[in-house]
Amino acid sequence: MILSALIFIPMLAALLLILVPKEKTDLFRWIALAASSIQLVLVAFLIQNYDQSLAGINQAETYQFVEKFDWIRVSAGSYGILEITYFLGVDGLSLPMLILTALVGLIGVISSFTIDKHVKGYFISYLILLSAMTGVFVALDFFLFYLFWELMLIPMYFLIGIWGGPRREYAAIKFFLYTFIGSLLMLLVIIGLYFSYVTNPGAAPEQMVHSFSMVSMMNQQNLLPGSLLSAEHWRHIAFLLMFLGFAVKIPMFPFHTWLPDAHVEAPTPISVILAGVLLKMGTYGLVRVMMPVFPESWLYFAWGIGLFGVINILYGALAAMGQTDLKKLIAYSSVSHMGFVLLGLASLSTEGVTGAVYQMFSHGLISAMLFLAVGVIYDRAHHREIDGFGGLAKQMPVYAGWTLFAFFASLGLPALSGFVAEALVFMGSFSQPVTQNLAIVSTLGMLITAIYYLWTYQKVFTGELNPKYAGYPDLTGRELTMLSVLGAAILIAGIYPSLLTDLMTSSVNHLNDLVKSAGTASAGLN
Amino acid sequence: MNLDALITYTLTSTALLQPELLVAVGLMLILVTDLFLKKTVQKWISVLFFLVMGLALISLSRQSEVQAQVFSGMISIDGYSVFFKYLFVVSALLAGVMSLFSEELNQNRRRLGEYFIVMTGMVLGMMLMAGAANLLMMFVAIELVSLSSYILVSYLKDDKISNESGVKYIIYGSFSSGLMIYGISLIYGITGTLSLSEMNAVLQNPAATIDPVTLTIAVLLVLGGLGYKVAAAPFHFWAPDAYQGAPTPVAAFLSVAPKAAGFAMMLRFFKTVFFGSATQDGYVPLASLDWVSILAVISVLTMTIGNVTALWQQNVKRMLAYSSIAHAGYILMGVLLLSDSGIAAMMFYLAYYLIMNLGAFYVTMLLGDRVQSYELDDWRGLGFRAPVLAVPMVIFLASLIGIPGTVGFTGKFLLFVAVLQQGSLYFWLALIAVANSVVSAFYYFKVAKILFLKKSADPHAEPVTAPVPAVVLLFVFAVPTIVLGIWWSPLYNWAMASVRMITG
Amino acid sequence: MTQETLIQAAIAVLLLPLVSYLVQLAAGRRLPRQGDWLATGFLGLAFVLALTIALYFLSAFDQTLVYSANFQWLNLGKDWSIQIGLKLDNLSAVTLAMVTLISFLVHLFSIAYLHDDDRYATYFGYLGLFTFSMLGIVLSDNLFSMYMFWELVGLSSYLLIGFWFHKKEAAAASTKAFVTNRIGDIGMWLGILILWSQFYTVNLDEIASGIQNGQFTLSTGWLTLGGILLFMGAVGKSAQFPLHVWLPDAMEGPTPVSALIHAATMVAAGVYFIARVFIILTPDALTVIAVVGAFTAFMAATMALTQNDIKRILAYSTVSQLGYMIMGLGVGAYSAAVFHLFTHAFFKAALFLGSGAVIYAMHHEQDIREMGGLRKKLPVTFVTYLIATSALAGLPLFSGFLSKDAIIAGGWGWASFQGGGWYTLIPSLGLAAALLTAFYMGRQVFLVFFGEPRNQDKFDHAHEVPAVMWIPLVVLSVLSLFPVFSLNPLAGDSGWFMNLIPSLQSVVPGVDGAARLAGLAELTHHAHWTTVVSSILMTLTGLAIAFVIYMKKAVDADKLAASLRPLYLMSFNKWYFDELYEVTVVRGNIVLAKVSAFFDTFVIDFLVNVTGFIVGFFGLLVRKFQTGKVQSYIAFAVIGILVFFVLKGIL
Amino acid sequence: MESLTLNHFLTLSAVLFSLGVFGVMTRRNAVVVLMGIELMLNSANINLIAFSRYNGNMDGQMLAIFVIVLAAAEAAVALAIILNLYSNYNTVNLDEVDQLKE
Repeated sequence: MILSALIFIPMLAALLLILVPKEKTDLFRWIALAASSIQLVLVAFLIQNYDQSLAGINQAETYQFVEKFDWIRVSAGSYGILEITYFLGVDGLSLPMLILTALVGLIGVISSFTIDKHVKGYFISYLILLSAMTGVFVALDFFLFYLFWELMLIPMYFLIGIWGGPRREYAAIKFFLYTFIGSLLMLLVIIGLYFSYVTNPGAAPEQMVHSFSMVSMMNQQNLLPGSLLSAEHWRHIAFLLMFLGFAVKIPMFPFHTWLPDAHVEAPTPISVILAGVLLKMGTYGLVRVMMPVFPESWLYFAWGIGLFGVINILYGALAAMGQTDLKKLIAYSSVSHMGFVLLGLASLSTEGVTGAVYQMFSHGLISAMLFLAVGVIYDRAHHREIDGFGGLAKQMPVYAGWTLFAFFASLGLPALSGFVAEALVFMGSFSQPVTQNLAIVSTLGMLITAIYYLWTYQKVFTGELNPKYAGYPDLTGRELTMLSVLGAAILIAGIYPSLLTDLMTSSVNHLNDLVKSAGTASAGLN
Repeated sequence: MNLDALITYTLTSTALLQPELLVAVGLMLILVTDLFLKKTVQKWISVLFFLVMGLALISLSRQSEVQAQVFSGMISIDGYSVFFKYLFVVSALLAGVMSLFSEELNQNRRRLGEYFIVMTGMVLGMMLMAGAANLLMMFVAIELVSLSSYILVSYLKDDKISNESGVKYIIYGSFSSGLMIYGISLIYGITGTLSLSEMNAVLQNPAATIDPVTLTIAVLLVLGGLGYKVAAAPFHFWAPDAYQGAPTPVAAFLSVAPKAAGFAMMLRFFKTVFFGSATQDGYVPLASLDWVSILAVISVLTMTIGNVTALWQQNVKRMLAYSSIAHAGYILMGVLLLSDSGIAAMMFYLAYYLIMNLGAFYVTMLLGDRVQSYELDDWRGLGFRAPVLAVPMVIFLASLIGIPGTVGFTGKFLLFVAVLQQGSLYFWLALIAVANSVVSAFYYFKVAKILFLKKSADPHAEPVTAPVPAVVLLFVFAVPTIVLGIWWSPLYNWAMASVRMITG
Repeated sequence: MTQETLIQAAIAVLLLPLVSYLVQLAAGRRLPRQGDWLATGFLGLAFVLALTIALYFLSAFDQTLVYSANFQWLNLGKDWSIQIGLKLDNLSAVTLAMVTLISFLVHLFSIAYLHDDDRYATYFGYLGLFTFSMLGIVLSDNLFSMYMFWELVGLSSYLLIGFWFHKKEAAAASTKAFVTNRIGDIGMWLGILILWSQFYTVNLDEIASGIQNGQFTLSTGWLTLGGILLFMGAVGKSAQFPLHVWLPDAMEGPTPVSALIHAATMVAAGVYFIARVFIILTPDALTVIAVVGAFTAFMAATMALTQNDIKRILAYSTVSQLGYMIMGLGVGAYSAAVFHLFTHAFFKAALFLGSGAVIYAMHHEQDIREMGGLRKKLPVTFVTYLIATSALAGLPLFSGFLSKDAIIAGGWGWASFQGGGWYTLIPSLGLAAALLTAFYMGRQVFLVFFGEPRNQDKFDHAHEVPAVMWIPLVVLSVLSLFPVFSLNPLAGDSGWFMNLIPSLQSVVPGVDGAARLAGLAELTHHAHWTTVVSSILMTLTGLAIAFVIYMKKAVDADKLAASLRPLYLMSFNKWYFDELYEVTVVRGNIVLAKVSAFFDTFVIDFLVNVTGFIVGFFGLLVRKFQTGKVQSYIAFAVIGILVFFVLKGIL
Repeated sequence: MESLTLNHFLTLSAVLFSLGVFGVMTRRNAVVVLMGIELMLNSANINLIAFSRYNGNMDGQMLAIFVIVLAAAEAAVALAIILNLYSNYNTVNLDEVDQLKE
């Protein structure tokens, strides 16, 4: 039951909050803090008892901490049985994401302490959001997955829309609609899959069990002959539709424009969650669903996916360089960094995919840290114009130091997590013929990223101190805690990556073999 | 047949018709009592109403297994019709309770007697619609429902808007019943019978010579009548005006119950008359009578028009009216498939639509009564003034959009399932529906935006509350919206079972 | 000493500076004297350890002695894994000692030089961080960790150049330095990727043996490309053409930093790195390297001629000297190049610290036109400076002569090995650079220490620097004398160094490494004496010209400049490289960025919104049908039925 | 002389029906519109009775009777509402009742 606990503790806390009278603002904060701390503890427990040798992916039995109950099981007329299960499980792909969610979630709560408007509503939404995100990362039934996936929309809408900046309404609805259209297309594909796969192939039509379990869909022998998705071109169409659903979340060029708006308008903690965890849901969907369920399509489109990854990297970086708003800059840098994930996944090599997953984790921490850093200065100066600052390093040396740390982490300085991820992605994509050319081009990203971060630092922190900002206090204890916790995590993940990679290695390799083996059949990469 | 046989037959039929008869008797009862009740104790009439409905429910519950044709094939009683009868009675109950909390209905101690009488009559009519297996019965039933709804819509005599909507409604309505009866007469002429099953037999009989053109005209005319009842494009124009003008509980009631009745009837009509034996999936249409494409076009038109028009509405009631049009469009997808799962999805959707839409209308009514306006602009920042009302509103809106974890999603989900069950055949339809859902998300959440994201005009506006019983009723809507959204297999099984029991 | 103890000692040497960094950052400000003694002490200790290691290797006097240890850094459950480790051989051992020594001396020097800076503690911390990263490069036995430390070095240089970030120039210079280096690093990284994708290992020895066994499946062209790409890294770090532009700006940093990082050690890392991968470089790649090196040596020397900032002159001379080393490697004079790396490290550190002392004495005056006659005021500094200058100029009896001479000889040897022709251009450029070097160094010395003081008031306040500053000068200048390296003042190759670290033979398939090595050695030997003579002549000429112009004032410098105006401007404006890059790279970047930002907002996002608008507009349209007149509704219904009737006909 | 055939009745009813529809769509006076509707209903009645005569069963006539009844009821309700309309708007001109639109 530990996974259920992991998911529902925040939700229960939210219910609890409903009962608390809305004057007791501190109580809300502490309850939320408690809830997310418990989550962190539970995750630690998971790591403790996690067996690294088990792969998961398409083998239901090698998932860990599994919970599986019949949820809905009805006879869909002549079509056999419609089965939805409450199916949770963890493997090497979801565990890192859980760690990330718990950690960033906690940080988010701490940074939410500054929220003083409608505190009750805020924390209720926040906790529901937390539950939804956790759920996405452990759900193994497509219906459940989709439920959590969508559940996250509404709290997010209000978190941006109520506690956000001046253009919050626009940003909120844009985020909502953009994600919504993506996920509806996804829903269609899910239903298509549901019709095309049965858990008991060969049974009589009336007895066939059409299940929403992802795991059964990952095993191609469950494919129902003659069904919609047994036709190759329909598989490709379905693949693209579903990919669109995830691409919006990643966000992949050209579906990324909701991100800058959402980030700029969202309050700091929500930006943290958004960049830290939400974006990862998209890429997580790719590894959890797209690759194992549509292996041959994945191989078929691998180069294209990698190409879009590169476009993300370069275009995102250039666009970031062109920004004048600090938060927008970081938002675009997120676009750029998520590109590495696509590139790594497209390479379908152990290093590449490991790097991609690692990038998901590391970018989660780094972007969280970056947004916190921006939040710090925004709280003081109430603007984010890069050119509006100057010489802050003299006034707030500690803050400057941590910001520089975050910047360098983000531009891939060795010994910090970002480097490990990017290095692995490069190694993987370069060593695979499909993506080699892409890898070469994408190295330019390293340069552009360095340029815009250092320029930004130069403009904001160096030079003579702008007298406007004299007398700003340096980091408060709370801010310092958040930054240093993340910083420490980034450093550890950068120096000793095995801590994390060991958790995912077997899954990643299994995933690769799974996809590649499907590729040997159809014309994929050599 | 001899007299005894006739008597026994009539008696058995009567016995089988118990729920309808109960309602009918109840109608008389209320009518009479109302005459003797003093103005001061008006409210008690409602108790009687609830009593009748309750009894109807009980007697319905004893008909779950029945499958019969009564009064020489006039009415067929089967799981299908029973399912719908449940919907009608339940919605009548809920709407009835809503009316008690409505201010516009209760202000200056207006007599509620007629109100409940007419409502009872309407329920009776809808029950007959669900069962009608004969054009005669169909027409009578439809007219009964229409007439009562005209009265309900224009119930606020001294309210101009209500009055206007009444006029438009009755003129449009009687016009379309004119169309329908003319169509019926033609069909009767062609097939020489009014009974649906016999018609089907005639149409299936290769020997019979049917003039397709006449048939087409006839059926189109009937379709006009049915389309008007379910407010499907292009017969939907009356709906927004009628709903906006009608008292909110009535609008709520109209948006669910008669719609359901209309669908029930439409489906029985098409399925019984124009389709041959059922096969694995769906039904074999009779030669040269491909209604599916027409219905598909109507469905697309309906959902699209409903949604895009709703985008611009400033009046919540009107917006909900358009939204109900859009939902009719979705439901039509289930109808046109004419597959078991399609029909089941349709019934399912109607049941769930009942909950969430009544809920939405109910909150609308409460808020509207509090701020004396249904204009969105007057609702700014109401969310934080009246969280108890506004948060459930968000739930209903989410459900209308189709966010997972709500009944709305389950309904849409099953519709999509049914559509995609036909393979790639109606994939385009599904895509259009998806696009529409996204559009709908925009205007539904516009309400949420107004409620929570906007600042209210005067910052010191005092919090808005509602009487406890009203709030309780609110949760009667809100809780199922979520619970049934997550746990829905019983209802689905029921719908599925009922589908299998449809008889001509 | 056993291998374990050696390795442990090496690790200790590596980690001591890191510890100093962490301590300084965490508690520096709270320590007495802000912990400078602590940092310096750590470095002293590191030096002692390093020295013992070096001495151990020297005493063993075995060219093939190698101790290495590595551990598994990353294992992804495949048949390969990323091993990271350190390798102790003569080269790394000696370099270890050299780096720690100079770092230690710079620490000492800084105690006085920065004593009243308000980020004193941080400064020592950064020095520690730098030393740590530098030692990391030196010890790495694999490309991966080398790259990691490579970038860390970049970071610490960024921090130290921008140490006085309140100066706009300093901040800009630091950014420039890091970005320019990043360009090189990308090349280096790609080179690493090529090798990785071939051998799935980053360990240098394994790669070398892999190449030797012909496991490099791609064409030799790829190998050449790989070599050139790796060299790009060196181009960045060692400020070779065309990425040399950052080094002069880097002088914005504190002078001791310039001595440590931008003269002695970090910039030499490029050379060291090429030396490490020397054996896998194809002849073509080496040729490219040689050309770049020679050209840089000459170009930078010409730039140095006309500068007036005492540090900038030294900076350009550094670039030029690095060019020598690179050229040396390119022409296969491996040990000569490495040798020059060492000699240069010492005398250039001495020069920078000396200039630091001068600047310190002149109250942070850096313009040599403001100085003059300082020899009376700063005797110690003067002497040490003179020694270092002679070493740099390449006068016999000084270390610089030995190494530079060896390189040029190697150049001639290589040229004739390649069959003369344009190849002879390479060593000739080297010789020309030698002349120019002698000239600008002479100019500097004459202007700074001789003649009459041009700025009397500054001159009067000048006085000899404290011991902590001149002791390092003395040490370094002593290390710039010939006996330290070779008892024969005219031949470096007879000294211990070049024998301890002999040239290596290429393992590239299709190249007979042994033959090539022997041939080069042979021809180099032939070229030796001619080189000695010619280079001495060059040096003396250079000095003579300088003497004539700036000492005797026989020729007026300004008139000369005027008469050679185009050349003068060319040199004075550093061949207009900064301007060129400004308009091309920098501007180009900004424009591109602005364009894509614009594109994003006004094209992509616009399209997104437009779709919304279209739907809304459609809504407005449809809405108009709801006229409010019931009869029009009826009309629409009738029309609808008719339309359907028609449709039915069609369908 | 030939006798009346079914088609005569059908044509008649068709004409009546069309007249009815036309009236409904063109007349401005609510009451006249109602009359148009009555025309439509009665044209249907003619059909029904004619068909019932020719099909030789009573269903049509039965339905016709129901239609007459319902028409009466409808007229009653409609007139009531229109009356109410007059008291509210002082007009029975349908063009003037268009508050609710778009």
